[in-house]
Amino acid sequence: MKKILVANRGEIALRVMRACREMGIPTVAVYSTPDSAALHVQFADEAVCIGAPPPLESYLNIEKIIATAKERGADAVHPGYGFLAENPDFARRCEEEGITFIGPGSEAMRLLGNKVESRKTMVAAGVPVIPGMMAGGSDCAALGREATAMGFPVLVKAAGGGGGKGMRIIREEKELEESVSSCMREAKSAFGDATIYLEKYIEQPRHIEFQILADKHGNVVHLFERECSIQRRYQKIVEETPSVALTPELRQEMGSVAVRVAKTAGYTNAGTVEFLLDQNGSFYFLEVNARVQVEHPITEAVVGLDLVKQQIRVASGERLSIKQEDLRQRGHAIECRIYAEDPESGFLPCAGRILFVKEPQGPGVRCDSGIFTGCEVSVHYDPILSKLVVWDETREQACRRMASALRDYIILGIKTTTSFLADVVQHPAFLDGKTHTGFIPMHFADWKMPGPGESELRMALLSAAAFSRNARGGPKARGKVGAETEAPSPWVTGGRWRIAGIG
Amino acid sequence: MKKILVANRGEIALRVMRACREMGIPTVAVYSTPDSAALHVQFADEAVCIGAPPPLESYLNIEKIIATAKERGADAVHPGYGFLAENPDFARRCEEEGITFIGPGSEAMRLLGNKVESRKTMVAAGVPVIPGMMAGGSDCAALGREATAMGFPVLVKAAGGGGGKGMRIIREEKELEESVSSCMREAKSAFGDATIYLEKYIEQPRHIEFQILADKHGNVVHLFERECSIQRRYQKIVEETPSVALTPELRQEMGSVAVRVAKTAGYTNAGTVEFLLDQNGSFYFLEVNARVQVEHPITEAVVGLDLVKQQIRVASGERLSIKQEDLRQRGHAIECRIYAEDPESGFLPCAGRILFVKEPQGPGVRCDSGIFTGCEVSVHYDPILSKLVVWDETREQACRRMASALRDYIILGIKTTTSFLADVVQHPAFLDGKTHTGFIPMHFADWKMPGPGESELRMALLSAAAFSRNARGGPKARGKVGAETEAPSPWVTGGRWRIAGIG
Amino acid sequence: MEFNFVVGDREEKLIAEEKEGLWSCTVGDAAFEAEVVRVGPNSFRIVSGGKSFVTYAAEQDGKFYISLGGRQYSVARTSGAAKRRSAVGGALKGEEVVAAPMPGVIVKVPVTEGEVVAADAVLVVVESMKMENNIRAQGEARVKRVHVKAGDSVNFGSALVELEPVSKQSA
Amino acid sequence: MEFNFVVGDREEKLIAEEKEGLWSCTVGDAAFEAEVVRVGPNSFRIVSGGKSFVTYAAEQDGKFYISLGGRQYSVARTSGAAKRRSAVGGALKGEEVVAAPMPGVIVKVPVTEGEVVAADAVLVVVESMKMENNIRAQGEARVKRVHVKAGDSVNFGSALVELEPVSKQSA
Repeated sequence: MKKILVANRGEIALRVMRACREMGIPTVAVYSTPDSAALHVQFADEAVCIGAPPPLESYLNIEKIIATAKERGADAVHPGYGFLAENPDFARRCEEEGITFIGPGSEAMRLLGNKVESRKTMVAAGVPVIPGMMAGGSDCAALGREATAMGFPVLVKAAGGGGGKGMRIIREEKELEESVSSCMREAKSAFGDATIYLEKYIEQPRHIEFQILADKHGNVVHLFERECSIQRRYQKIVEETPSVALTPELRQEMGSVAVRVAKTAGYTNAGTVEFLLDQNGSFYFLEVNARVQVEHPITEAVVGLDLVKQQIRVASGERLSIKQEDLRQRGHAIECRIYAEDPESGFLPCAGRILFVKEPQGPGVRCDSGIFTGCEVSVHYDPILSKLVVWDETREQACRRMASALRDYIILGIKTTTSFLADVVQHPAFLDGKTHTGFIPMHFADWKMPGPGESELRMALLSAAAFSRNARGGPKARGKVGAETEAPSPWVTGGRWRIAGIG
Repeated sequence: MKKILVANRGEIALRVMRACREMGIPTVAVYSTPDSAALHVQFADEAVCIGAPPPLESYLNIEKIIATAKERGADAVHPGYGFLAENPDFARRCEEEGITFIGPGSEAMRLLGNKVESRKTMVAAGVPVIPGMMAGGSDCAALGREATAMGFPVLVKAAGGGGGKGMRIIREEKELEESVSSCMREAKSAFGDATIYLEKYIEQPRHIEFQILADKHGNVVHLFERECSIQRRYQKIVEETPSVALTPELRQEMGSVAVRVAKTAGYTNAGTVEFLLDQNGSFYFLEVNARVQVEHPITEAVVGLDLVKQQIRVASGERLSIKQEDLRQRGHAIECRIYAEDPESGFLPCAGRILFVKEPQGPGVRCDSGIFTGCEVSVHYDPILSKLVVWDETREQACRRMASALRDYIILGIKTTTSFLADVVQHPAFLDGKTHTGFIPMHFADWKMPGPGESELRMALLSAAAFSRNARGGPKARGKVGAETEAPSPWVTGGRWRIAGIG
Repeated sequence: MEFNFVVGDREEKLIAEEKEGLWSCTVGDAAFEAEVVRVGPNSFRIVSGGKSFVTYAAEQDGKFYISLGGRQYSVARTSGAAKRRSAVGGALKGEEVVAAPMPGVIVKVPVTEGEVVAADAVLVVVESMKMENNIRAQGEARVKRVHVKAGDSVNFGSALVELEPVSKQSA
Repeated sequence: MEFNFVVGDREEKLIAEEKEGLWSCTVGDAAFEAEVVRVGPNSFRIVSGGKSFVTYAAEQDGKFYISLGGRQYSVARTSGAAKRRSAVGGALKGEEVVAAPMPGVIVKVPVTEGEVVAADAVLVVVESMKMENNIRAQGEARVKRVHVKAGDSVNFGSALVELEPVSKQSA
């Protein structure tokens, strides 16, 4: 590859560009108007403004990106994650234009993007999916047989609509008749259709995913699992590998299913096969993430590979040089996602200027960051700021290292998740490995940052006073960078003002 | 251990304190008066000023450090490297006071510190040392037999004095008689003593060392080699592991010799066994470094252990949990030492204020640093600022990653080795693995930083102009931090002034 | 020197004398001394009561952001006469202007002027950073005015809707 | 605006007009345009001639430290009338003051006043940062004055010894 256009922004664009530079391949950044000083623009060898802030006009603007690649002589595109990463039309356009798309082929991507189709394909290939069945009538004996076959508890829900209407958990067969009748009644009244859907109910499941890597010559390996059970708003915020829930046997079994999924889909490049793992050790295929994932660094730390460089090599047609039997997990890695969000207010995103950043350093600490002192966090894009990744010999040590690194991660000017995450990785249930997708709602629903103690209060006031006395050196004095005007204060207008939280 | 006093400063003090914090052990920093704002003072839980800048009054002040440990309730001391790390008196004083010294016992340290004694002990244990013999007469036949036994080339030098007087390399037996006679003549005339010493001459040797780890229960493992051939002024500046010069067989052989050295000396804790490796694959024991070494991070990266945490565990009496057969080298790691030195003027140290620091980030990059924006590099201590360590899948990739990371390492205000090191790791001979202890004199004797090209010059001038226009935000405006007065300019006085280089 | 700050919902006053980096301070009734060294453009080392602290500070628009021991605090400078904000909660008693909690784009305004809304009803949906956020009523209220419509861009603190107590008309 | 700098041994003049971040510049005979965005307290992104540069800058005592593409340059502000320094080298012709190249402590002064020293002779040994550094004569010369003795502390630029041409007396 002669030149790679990176069709993304933020930390992942930096991540990809670093790999390119280390491989001796020049990079082209694309950016929207407010991103002209962004880190990915600073790092790239060339940078081209491709449009206005709304993603559709810039980072999602397929034709503009293709035109930029051609104009700048880029023969390959790396899409990062998000934006166009899993858009089969974009992959196809690249293929048509003779530009190497660093990711799977458009056909595999299209198949995996269609949830119904991919479920069918995987069931046919013997991949376990969450058992379920549709029933029009109320033949409770038949339903009971189905439920017994898939194993209690099961979930009965209205097929005709969502919102949890009519939904019930059935834990034993004797509850079945009554629950099914109630559900059908409610379904009929809410959606005019009594059709119900029976699905295996998975209590406090873990989110387990397997990283795979596939070349264009039919070779597929898996790079073991990541556990991503710690989620807020169904989005991962803490990931780790290995998972405490996997025995060597289960790991091997899930790994070979992951490889089978990739082969069945004709998948190439790096990808992730997602599973739910229930408390009995049964696992169910969910979907394939057809891209490099946010949490790929923990796999890199434990397996000892550079996934982005592997992506580039595989995309350019190289054979995988690694064999499944040579791969080993070593030590333990954890990633915490640093978001511009307020964990005290339902993870409300917080745009604004970052006045000061100091990133943690030290052995086993990696910080993939898209921010810097003076940068502006835009309202237009995903609020991810950076990813803090630690590796250590054991899970216990990795948790402690993460807590220490989070404490050393200073971001001033906007609210972030650092303090919240430090409490998560030090929570007794987390330390015990009792992680599941309901962890945050269960343990952290009402998390508040502890207020300052007496001496912290004194030191905070004193620091503010000392800083204001010497403010010449403060960020206000940075000229252009600090030239933002103050937003009109809502309290000067009449009446009572409330800066609304979200519900 | 309840509390650890770290008897050091700079990056290694930080390194140790991070490990302590991650193990839940509070730390006490000691510091000299000019170090009151130093990074290790900021990081520690407690900090005690122990004296004036000259090391003997502070960092080498054994009684003051022991008293501080007792006063603050520290039950262990970590000495880092340098200063008191290999001082057997200090280790013994700690032992006497019931303070755990995190390092080898004072007896082993004393033995290894005595080069003559330790050479004898190791020869007796069958450890290979550089062959040599003393001769009073000029019995060339006998000398020839000795030389043939140790193998040509050999070095003949005056036993009575140094400075290279009379020294000659003898490459073949037929040169022996003439060389020996000349040497004896010169020795006689220079030192009044014609005694000569014959030693095997090792051409362009590699410096290879083995990391060992020994517990107090007789268990010793080695953590493979480091190659530290790239030296200036006989001090390492670039280290890497694995070494390209070692075959698996040689690695195993040298490793078991290293373990034997440790066992012979009754060594405990982490240590390093240094060897010279000649071009034929013969190796010779040099000495043991009885401490954690500057370059320990490359071993950590490749072997997957935290050496400082291992030191602390072993010192507190824990058994090694690792077995030799479980240890594997994975990928390749390189360390570059960032010194406050001017590589254009014989690596002249450069004290002064660091006006701005930006450390490199990214996958496989670790920066163990003792500096920060606004800090003062003192004339009193070793000019090491930080260590940049990279890991990657292969040596070639690691070299490229290092070059890229060095390019991203911005230190303004004093001269450093970053730019020089980037040229070293990209030099064709380095990339070819043709490293030996004469590498820097051979390839970089007259290194100069390339001057700015036309567009670099423009951009540099423009940046200076833009910075000066907006200087409100510059480091001059930092109040107290920037309050240093200008040194009197040497050019305003009469005559021609020269700021001398060193010779 | 006198510094008046608001921390959370509390007003705090710091009275301080500084001499060569040594500060003699009073907060509330408590007096303390502290040695303050500025170690970098945004950081301080403070020694007080035998303890050592490292703090990071930045300022924007009269608001100071302080990081200390891994926690962030914000401290607003006031004239010293700023009113204590009453805690939010309970039924709506006076009029209220509901302001945007973040910059963003209005996706939906499910309420109309004059409508009576229940506590917790969604007033406005704002999209910010790829996520839709529901802005809800904190008590039963009547919608007095609606300032925005779908597609509008709003800044932090922009007025979205005004609410008034239901009792005003229905009483 | 006119900026006069010394880079290495050369004097350089930058003439520039700035308007909203767009600079029209001349260096020597060459004119160029550049868009300069300050991206942080010490960093700039510059776009010029279709190329993009990121530079880092700091200043102390009239000297600017610039980092660009992994290389550091220093640029000294002058009044515009500073003398061009002649390159060092060759035999000593005029008088010379040998100044300390770094702060440190004098370990040894192996020369005495009046002594004639050969090129490359050690004049003074300075210890700095744990290392001894030999300060040598750059040509044959007579030692006119010795300013320091063992044990003295010296700063950067302190006069160590003064040399004069040998010819002065021996001729």
